[in-house]
Amino acid sequence: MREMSFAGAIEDALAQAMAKDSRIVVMGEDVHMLRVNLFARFGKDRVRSTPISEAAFLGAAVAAAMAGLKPVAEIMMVDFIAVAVDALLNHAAKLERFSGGNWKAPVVVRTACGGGYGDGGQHEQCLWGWLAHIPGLAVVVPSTPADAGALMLSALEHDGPVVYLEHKLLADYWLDYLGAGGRKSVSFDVPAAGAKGPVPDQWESVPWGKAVIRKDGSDLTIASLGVSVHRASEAAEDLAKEGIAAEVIDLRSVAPLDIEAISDSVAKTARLMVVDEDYKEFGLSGEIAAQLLERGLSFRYGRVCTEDTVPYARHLEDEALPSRGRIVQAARTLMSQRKP
Amino acid sequence: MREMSFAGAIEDALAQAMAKDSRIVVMGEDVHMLRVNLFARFGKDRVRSTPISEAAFLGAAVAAAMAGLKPVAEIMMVDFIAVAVDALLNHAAKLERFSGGNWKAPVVVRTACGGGYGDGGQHEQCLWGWLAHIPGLAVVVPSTPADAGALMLSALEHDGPVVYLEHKLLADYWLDYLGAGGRKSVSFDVPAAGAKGPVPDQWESVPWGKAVIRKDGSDLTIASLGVSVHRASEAAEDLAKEGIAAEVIDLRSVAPLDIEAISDSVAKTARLMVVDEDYKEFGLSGEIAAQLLERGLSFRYGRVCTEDTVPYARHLEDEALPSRGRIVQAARTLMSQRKP
Amino acid sequence: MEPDLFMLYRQMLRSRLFEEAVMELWNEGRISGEMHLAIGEEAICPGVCTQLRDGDALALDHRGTPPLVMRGVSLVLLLKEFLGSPDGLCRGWGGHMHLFAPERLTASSGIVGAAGPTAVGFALAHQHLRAGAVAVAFFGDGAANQGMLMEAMNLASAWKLPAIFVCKDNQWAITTRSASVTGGDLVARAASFGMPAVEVDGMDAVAVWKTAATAIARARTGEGPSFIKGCCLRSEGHFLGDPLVRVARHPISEITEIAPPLIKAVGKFSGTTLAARAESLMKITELIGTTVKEQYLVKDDPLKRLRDTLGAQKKECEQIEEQCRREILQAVEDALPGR
Amino acid sequence: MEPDLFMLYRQMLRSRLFEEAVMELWNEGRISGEMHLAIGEEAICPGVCTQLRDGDALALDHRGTPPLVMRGVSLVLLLKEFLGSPDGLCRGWGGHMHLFAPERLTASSGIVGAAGPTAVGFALAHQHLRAGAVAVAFFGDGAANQGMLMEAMNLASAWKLPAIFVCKDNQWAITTRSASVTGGDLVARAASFGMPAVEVDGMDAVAVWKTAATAIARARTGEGPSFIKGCCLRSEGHFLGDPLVRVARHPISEITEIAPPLIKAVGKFSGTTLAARAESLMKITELIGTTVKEQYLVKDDPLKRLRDTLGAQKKECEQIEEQCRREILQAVEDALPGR
Ligand SMILES: Cc1ncc(C[n+]2csc(CCOP(=O)(O)OP(=O)(O)O)c2C)c(N)n1
Ligand SMILES: Cc1ncc(C[n+]2csc(CCOP(=O)(O)OP(=O)(O)O)c2C)c(N)n1
Ligand SMILES: [Mg+2]
Ligand SMILES: [Mg+2]
Repeated sequence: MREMSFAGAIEDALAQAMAKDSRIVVMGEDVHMLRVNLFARFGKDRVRSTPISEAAFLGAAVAAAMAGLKPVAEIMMVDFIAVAVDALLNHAAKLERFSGGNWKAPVVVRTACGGGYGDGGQHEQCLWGWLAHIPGLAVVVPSTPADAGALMLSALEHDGPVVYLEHKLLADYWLDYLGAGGRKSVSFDVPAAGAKGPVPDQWESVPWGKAVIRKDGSDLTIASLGVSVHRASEAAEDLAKEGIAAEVIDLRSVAPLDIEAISDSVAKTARLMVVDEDYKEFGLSGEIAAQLLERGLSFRYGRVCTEDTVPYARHLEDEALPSRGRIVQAARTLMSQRKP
Repeated sequence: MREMSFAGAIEDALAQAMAKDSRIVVMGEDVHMLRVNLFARFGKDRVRSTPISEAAFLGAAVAAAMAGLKPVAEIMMVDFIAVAVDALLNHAAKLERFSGGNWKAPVVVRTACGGGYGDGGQHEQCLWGWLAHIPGLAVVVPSTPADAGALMLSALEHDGPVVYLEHKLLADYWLDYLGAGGRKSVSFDVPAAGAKGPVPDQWESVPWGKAVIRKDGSDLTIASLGVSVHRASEAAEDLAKEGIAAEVIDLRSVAPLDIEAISDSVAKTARLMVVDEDYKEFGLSGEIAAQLLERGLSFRYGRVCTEDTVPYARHLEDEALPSRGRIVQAARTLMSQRKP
Repeated sequence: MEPDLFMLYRQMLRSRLFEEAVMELWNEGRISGEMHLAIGEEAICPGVCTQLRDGDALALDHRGTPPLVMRGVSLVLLLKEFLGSPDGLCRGWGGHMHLFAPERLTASSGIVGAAGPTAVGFALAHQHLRAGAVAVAFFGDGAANQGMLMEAMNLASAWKLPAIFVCKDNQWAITTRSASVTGGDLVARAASFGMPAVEVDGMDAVAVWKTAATAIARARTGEGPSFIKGCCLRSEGHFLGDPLVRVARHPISEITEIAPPLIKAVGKFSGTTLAARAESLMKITELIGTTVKEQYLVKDDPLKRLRDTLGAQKKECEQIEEQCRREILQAVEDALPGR
Repeated sequence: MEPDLFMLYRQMLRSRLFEEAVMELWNEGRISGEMHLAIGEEAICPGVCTQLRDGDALALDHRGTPPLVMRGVSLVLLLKEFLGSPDGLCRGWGGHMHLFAPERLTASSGIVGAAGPTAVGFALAHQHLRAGAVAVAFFGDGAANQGMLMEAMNLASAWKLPAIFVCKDNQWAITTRSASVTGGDLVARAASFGMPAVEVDGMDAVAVWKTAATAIARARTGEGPSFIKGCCLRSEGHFLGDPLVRVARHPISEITEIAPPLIKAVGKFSGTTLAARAESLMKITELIGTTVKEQYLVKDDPLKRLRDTLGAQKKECEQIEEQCRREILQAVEDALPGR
């Protein structure tokens, strides 16, 4: 066991994989600096800086995967994927079907997401539910250093396209880049357990599409992912003081979705809250509700999500994103409702 | 009352609006032919054919709306919006928030959607749930000629961005274009009530975000939109013969979503089926489930959606899209479950 | 270097006859969706495709049939795919707009412009895994205005990738004359990304072959991408059943359908000025006129041109013609026994 | 035509002093997010912006402050927006990357390349509603590789729109030297879309003003779009706190942070060849070196240049300087009373 930062774990796992498999190529804007250690070790052919042409290089990454490479294509922030999403929606995600199962595109799209540092609505989106709507696309979101490394390996082992989302509030170099570097006058609400933690000496992948329970509880299930897992865990501590035992599930993967894990928990608690930093409507929180209903479960339901464009002002942003306070509040409401 | 085709109704309503308001400008690929009658009447400055540059002309339409025009930007098929969706996700939909409420982009994005004629997975998507995930974007989907015309006016009157989806199976010129023209040897399963019907002599907008009940029933609520409304109505006839009274709701608008109408019906039936030609997961069908649960309703739930990439072969396609048969089947299952 | 003219002729003819067979099946209602043929552009594809080797890759658009035919993909698998059969090339899931042949590293897309990034990705994989292999993108004049294609040309140039961008310029994008929506010149545009860009006579298979040879050699030796544009014809319109072609071929019946609402629209009280309305009508008439001209007056045909070049060698040509005819007939029979 | 040099100097100075004040507030931790300053590119903005009139429109990127300052938007509203105040220009919702001034038809975007389509849309609206008005897009050399921007140039050219595309070429896109990812030359690229495209000395406000005058006149008279590119400096790095600038300014402390993992990575057993690793390190060193050069050796400053031109008129200059200083101080005091 070693101790690593979230970003350090990704780099370490990726380096381990790159050393083993020369087909892994990292490409994206500024990767010679963003991944400077990989650049130094593996050279400019395998860590390739691109022009600001997301549509071209993401589309190229998909085709390169079809032709034998294992590209890790970096979209600097997931918000920018909007100029390139055709490569996923109409190409990578459909290839296996279109080819009658004869061809696949094992491309990993690595991208930073999430808010909490005051960049505003065009740089702080999550969009994992939006991407998961596309059949054929896998979407993973780690919340700890150990998962960050392991899920990177899982993504690289997967035989189809995967979007790997890295929350900026957990990745120290992003926060340094995005305004904390060069001045001591700001700080952000970084979850300690997410930013740094124990990791194995040798990286191994985690099972595909499996959630983990971060905290046991019998009164209420909280399903979450990314930074929100930590907000939920903190809220669960507050709730424990009120005598409410919340079970916190870290989904880790949006698609495939581990509905089994949620279902098992909700069968016990009969109360579900989804905490989702992506937009509330037409996304992950609704899908979980639908799948549980399809399984015939009866339960009380609530959700704490991002409801609208993320505002720039830090105080407005804090209100907009799922927070410990909002979760506690919503949990109380849910507990006040009779079990169905 | 006049009788009109679905496409004729859109054209007629749009022409009425264009005659009244010279700020309405239609732009898109091939609009000089696709909208040849409008082109002839209003001329090349107001019906503008574009290069195959969706990102540029959709982005331009958003800005033109900000600067006083009322653009109707046509994305030939909604599938192609993937190359241009940044203009909606990061610009049109966020403008009102970003500007602190000082500026809006009243742009109408008109686009063809849907399958049932064998074009395959890159041309037959619906994506309305995907688009509705974006806060600040309105999404409407008419299912009859009367609504097609009226919703076009509603969209033009709305003060923010609206995506107006026109199902190809209802629009005769699309089917002619896409393979029925020039040969008598193919036919498609076109819902009669959607392709042609009575329309008012003078067009008026319909209330924003309001569903309508197409058929009353007390056993089961079917919420649907677009072509699926007709499939659901046909299925309801079959079900009536089995003694099952289904209520069919035509949502007409995905965002805003008329949850009130669905909720009222489900409060009565305690059984909900969503029939949605868009992809099943992380979309409309889940959102409806979540919102009803948030209102504290208990109900049985099922859904008939498109679950994966739409296949090319007609027989596979028929299995993939929501059909009368699939709806009847799912309704029987739902009826077999005890009310909660 | 000189191409083998008989080989070129054979490939062009196979492609033509195959697509004519497809047309028949389409007319019989056996093929669904938008069926785009490449009849009229046969000089361009073989000029490039006959020089490809194992390991080379192809990125195709919605007119992807001929390159697959020329690369030796089974005609029966292709036909069965068009027919939506579970035994088709893509098991009936792709159809004629989404043809995939992994063993030929050949991918199609119905998204205009996608051939650009796809070829770049193939070329990138070549750089790592298959030194000396090339990737070709085939696309149209309309696609040249698609952002991702322009980005792809820049990326290929910046990374010196073994890619060849081939623009089949039929001057049309569906019903739009590309010149009316394109600023500047496409060859200059491609050249501005820092790659050799040439215009070639797209009706002359030999000229295309020679130009392609230079570009392919350049790519194989690691010198980077090239751009080739050739003008060609679109004899069967944008897709089968193209309304403009229908009007051109059956003016009376088709015009009686189109004209009444059009005349009504032009005659409406409010609208633009009379002059502007007249201009609109002129524009429509002009498009129909251009189509008529292409249908009946432009007698040019890349196949006939090469046949004329081969003029004296009648026997060899007839033998090829007979072989190709038999091959296609057999393929149709195999795909649709007893039709 | 000749510009009013004092007016140019005043606008450049206002912009510079305003951004310096912003830098202070940022250092105090009062401004969040990625703060991009335009210090070093002040010759370009006023050369264009001082010629705009009511009704003209602006599409800005992530360095949007100076054009807003020069177009007369309230400095207090701007500052309050940067501070996230509910009384800011956008009520604290937009922030410095999303500045919107509807009465000036000015919109910003943090999406690189979006200024292209936005300017085209403004120009289209002008064509219908405000004959004679123009729309200007400001963007960088990195943005020039974004598809939607290239598409926008084509669209403006095809539709002869009154748009002016102004590329502020600081040779950087964050930590990437644009030349290393750009094929060909940006002026030729723009020209290939069929519009006049010129390179101007982007450090010379007078030269920019004259070039812009031609482009603006052309647009106002309905002759279509133009492209202008000027090279400039990026004195404060990509954004405040730019790691490259930090290394350049505080080599010892910063390098002790970066070097250990880097050395460890370079020394790892498996990886690329030694030569390639050395090349990687060279590249990083080169980027730092370029930054050091720009920080300490290139003494060029567009503001100083114009001040030198005005050399003799010391009194007028000092008066302007005093007025600008007071204006900015007052704005800060109004935005943040008693700070
Ligand atoms: C992104 C996108 N936009 C629009 C379309 C609709 N479309 C299909 S083919 C076509 C015209 C293509 O023109 P060109 O590239 O010149 O090829 P051609 O058909 O002339 O061979 C258009 C607009 C599409 N398939 N994809
Ligand atoms: C579509 C998109 N891709 C990437 C980014 C991240 N990004 C922000 S600024 C920038 C560099 C822009 O370079 P340039 O256009 O030259 O402007 P400069 O910063 O040099 O003024 C990048 C890559 C973004 N904001 N949007
Ligand atoms: Mg063409
Ligand atoms: Mg730059």
